Amino acid sequence: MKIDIKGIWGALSSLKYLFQPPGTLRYPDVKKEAADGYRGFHDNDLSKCIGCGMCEDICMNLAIDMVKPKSEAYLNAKNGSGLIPRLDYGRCCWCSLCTDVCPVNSLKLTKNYVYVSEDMNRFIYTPGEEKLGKREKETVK
Amino acid sequence: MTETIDNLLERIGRNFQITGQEVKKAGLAALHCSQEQLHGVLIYLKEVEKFDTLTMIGCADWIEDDYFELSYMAYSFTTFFTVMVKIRVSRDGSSVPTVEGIWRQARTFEREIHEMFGVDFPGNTRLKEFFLENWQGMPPMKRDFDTVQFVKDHYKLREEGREGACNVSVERKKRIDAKKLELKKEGE
Amino acid sequence: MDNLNKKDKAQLKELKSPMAVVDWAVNWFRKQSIFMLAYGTGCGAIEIPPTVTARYDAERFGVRGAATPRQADVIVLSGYLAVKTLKRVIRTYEQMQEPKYVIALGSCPINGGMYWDSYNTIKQLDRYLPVDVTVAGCMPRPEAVLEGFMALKDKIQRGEAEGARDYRDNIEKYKNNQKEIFGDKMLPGYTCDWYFSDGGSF
Amino acid sequence: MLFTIFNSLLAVLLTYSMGMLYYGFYRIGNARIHRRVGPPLWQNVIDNIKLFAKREAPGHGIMFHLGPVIMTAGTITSMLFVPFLKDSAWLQGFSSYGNLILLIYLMVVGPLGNALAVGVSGVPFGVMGVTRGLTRLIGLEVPFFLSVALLMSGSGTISISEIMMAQDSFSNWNMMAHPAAFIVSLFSFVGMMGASPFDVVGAPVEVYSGPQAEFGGKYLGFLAAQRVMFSMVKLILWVDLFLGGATNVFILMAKSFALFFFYFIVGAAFPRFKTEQAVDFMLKLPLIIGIGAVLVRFWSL
Repeated sequence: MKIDIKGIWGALSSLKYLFQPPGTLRYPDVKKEAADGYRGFHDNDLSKCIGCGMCEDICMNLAIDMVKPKSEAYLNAKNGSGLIPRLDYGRCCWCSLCTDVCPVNSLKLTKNYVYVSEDMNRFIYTPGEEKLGKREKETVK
Repeated sequence: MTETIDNLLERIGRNFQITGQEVKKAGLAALHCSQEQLHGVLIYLKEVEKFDTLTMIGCADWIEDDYFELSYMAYSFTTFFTVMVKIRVSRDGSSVPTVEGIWRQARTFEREIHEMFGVDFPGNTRLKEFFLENWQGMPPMKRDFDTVQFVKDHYKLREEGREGACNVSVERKKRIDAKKLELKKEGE
Repeated sequence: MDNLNKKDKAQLKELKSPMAVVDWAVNWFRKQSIFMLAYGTGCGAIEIPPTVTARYDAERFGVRGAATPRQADVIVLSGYLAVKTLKRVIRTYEQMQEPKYVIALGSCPINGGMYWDSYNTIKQLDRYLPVDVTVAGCMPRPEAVLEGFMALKDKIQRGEAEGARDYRDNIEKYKNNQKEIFGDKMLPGYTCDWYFSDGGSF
Repeated sequence: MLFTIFNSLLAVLLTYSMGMLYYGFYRIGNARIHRRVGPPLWQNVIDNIKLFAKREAPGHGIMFHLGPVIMTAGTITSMLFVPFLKDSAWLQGFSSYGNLILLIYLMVVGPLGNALAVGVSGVPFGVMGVTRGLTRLIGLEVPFFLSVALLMSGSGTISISEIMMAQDSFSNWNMMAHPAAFIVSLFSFVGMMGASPFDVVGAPVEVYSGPQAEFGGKYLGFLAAQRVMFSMVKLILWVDLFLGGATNVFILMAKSFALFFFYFIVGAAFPRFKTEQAVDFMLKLPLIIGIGAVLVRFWSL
């Protein structure tokens, strides 16, 4: 019978981690900035948006609708159609085609990516005009 | 003499009626034959040329020319060649005798094609439903299958909160007309 | 106990009757110990390992994996659900013990996501199962998943995480919705019969 | 009489709280080895209370209901025949009426109750776990019996109290006086505690939590409480038999924690054996040492 001394000793070497600080990111207390180019939720700079509807056309998931804003004050002078995009996060897959195609770079992806809701109907919002989940208590964290 | 894929194709062409052949890249050749020749070619590949395994059976729907193209991909572990044997079958009510007797794994590939394209494989011992449960109507991978219409009929998409979508060109035209009207009034 | 944070203490002070305190305490224990059954239905299966392993360590919040539905408190449905999967998920859900919760991850359970025109995935999960918490993303990062667990904890502490009761009360509605897609190949009776009767044999 | 009942309740309470504390440490320690932060120390208590607070639990008839009860009863009975302290009237239970051989029988009651309950539940994973558990038991019991036999013949008595009393100084502890018996018993100790090399019975990823597959809610709560209490009983038994016993609760905790730490190290560091590998292992090294020690013992008689 052969006893594998190295196998026993090597396994025991894992015990050294007992005395080392853990590598955990303590999330709610310590937050980590997302990497550059991370695709989080949308933001729309309404002072630039021209309402061309390119984002709606290119979205293959039909996640974007062009809708009338709640107030004309949201529109800028160059907005031809008087419409701004509305996102459905029950469809979006953050492929970033809408922001790539945007001719005036008004639609962008931010680094926020945490949104939780107890109601599945709360995942629709108009970037720039309102915040995601503003209709109820939850806010973008 | 080292074995090349051209030699292989030449030998096959000597024994069978091959309607077309092409070498796609090194070690990968495609040849077309009729449905009657299929079993002969495959048995020849397996028994004589030692093609040990069937890697897959593919099916493509050429709706414009009204046929399915079935590709049987055989692979050899001795020469590392892949040969695709392609046959054409009609799109409606087509049936191809099974090749389960040559390579047993063909059973599963045929089962999938039967489910997704509706091609019948007489002789297959396990030709029952596979991924889809309780599927009625047209097989879903046929190109004339309207998936959007199917989804509208069978599932409910969430409409709540998505009301009030406008057409951009209509709205733009409205605004231009309104602007024109305004300018006209000012002119008067 | 550092687990009993300021928010909990403030809530505890507001309670009047002894029964309310008992309820509050039971809910506190429920929220501090969550056994998770991670049902990796789609791409989201890959987000669960970083959530529970060294980097984000969900066990800090009392979230740990359960091997069988009998022992689980929450089922995490991560991603699209094919019709065939949904059948299994419903059976799994019905085998879990009350109180039980459902967390849905990503776009697909909300409105189909990128599979909105697929012939074989369901579009709205909450038509077939009572969903407690939904996390946005495609897929959500582990931080967002943890945030989902925290939202679930809040809901449990408020005493509103009663998806199981909702399922039991509206069983006709849920079963009809399920019948719409399963047709005559519904789940075997014994899992749902139990819901129509008064309870288990013990 | 009242004193005995009070003493028994105290023993249950002590083993429960000690067990929960130790296993809380076990979870944190394991988490640290995984480089995680880990749960709070009292997480096991919270889990247990939550399990009892679940509103429903599946039933499979009377035998399924009785299984956890039999297991808990077996645990508490064996606990009552183990004296916790020496030179003390406290925490003795009924140890003056029982002996080591009775205890060996009582310790098998738990797994048998488990097997009966899992059998009626009809879960294949559970039955698989029970089969593996009973197979493993064959491997574990042989070295354990050998070491206990060595100890009994060495001390000339089968009473646990008397074996404990005989170890009055450190050099008289049975781990010093009968090192072969101690080493052999450690192998089966680790196996009986269900530490990692021998934990294939309840491996969550292989047999879906093994015998416990169908137990949920209060049943699982009972089983969890039973498990930690039974572990404590084994720890205390080993302290009594080999580590010289304890004169008060603090020494008891110190000694049992030292043993528990050994169990933790083995469990955290080593990978899992398959069932037949575990039995093979048990019937090789520990058995050879044990038989050797027995031969030496009889030679010297």
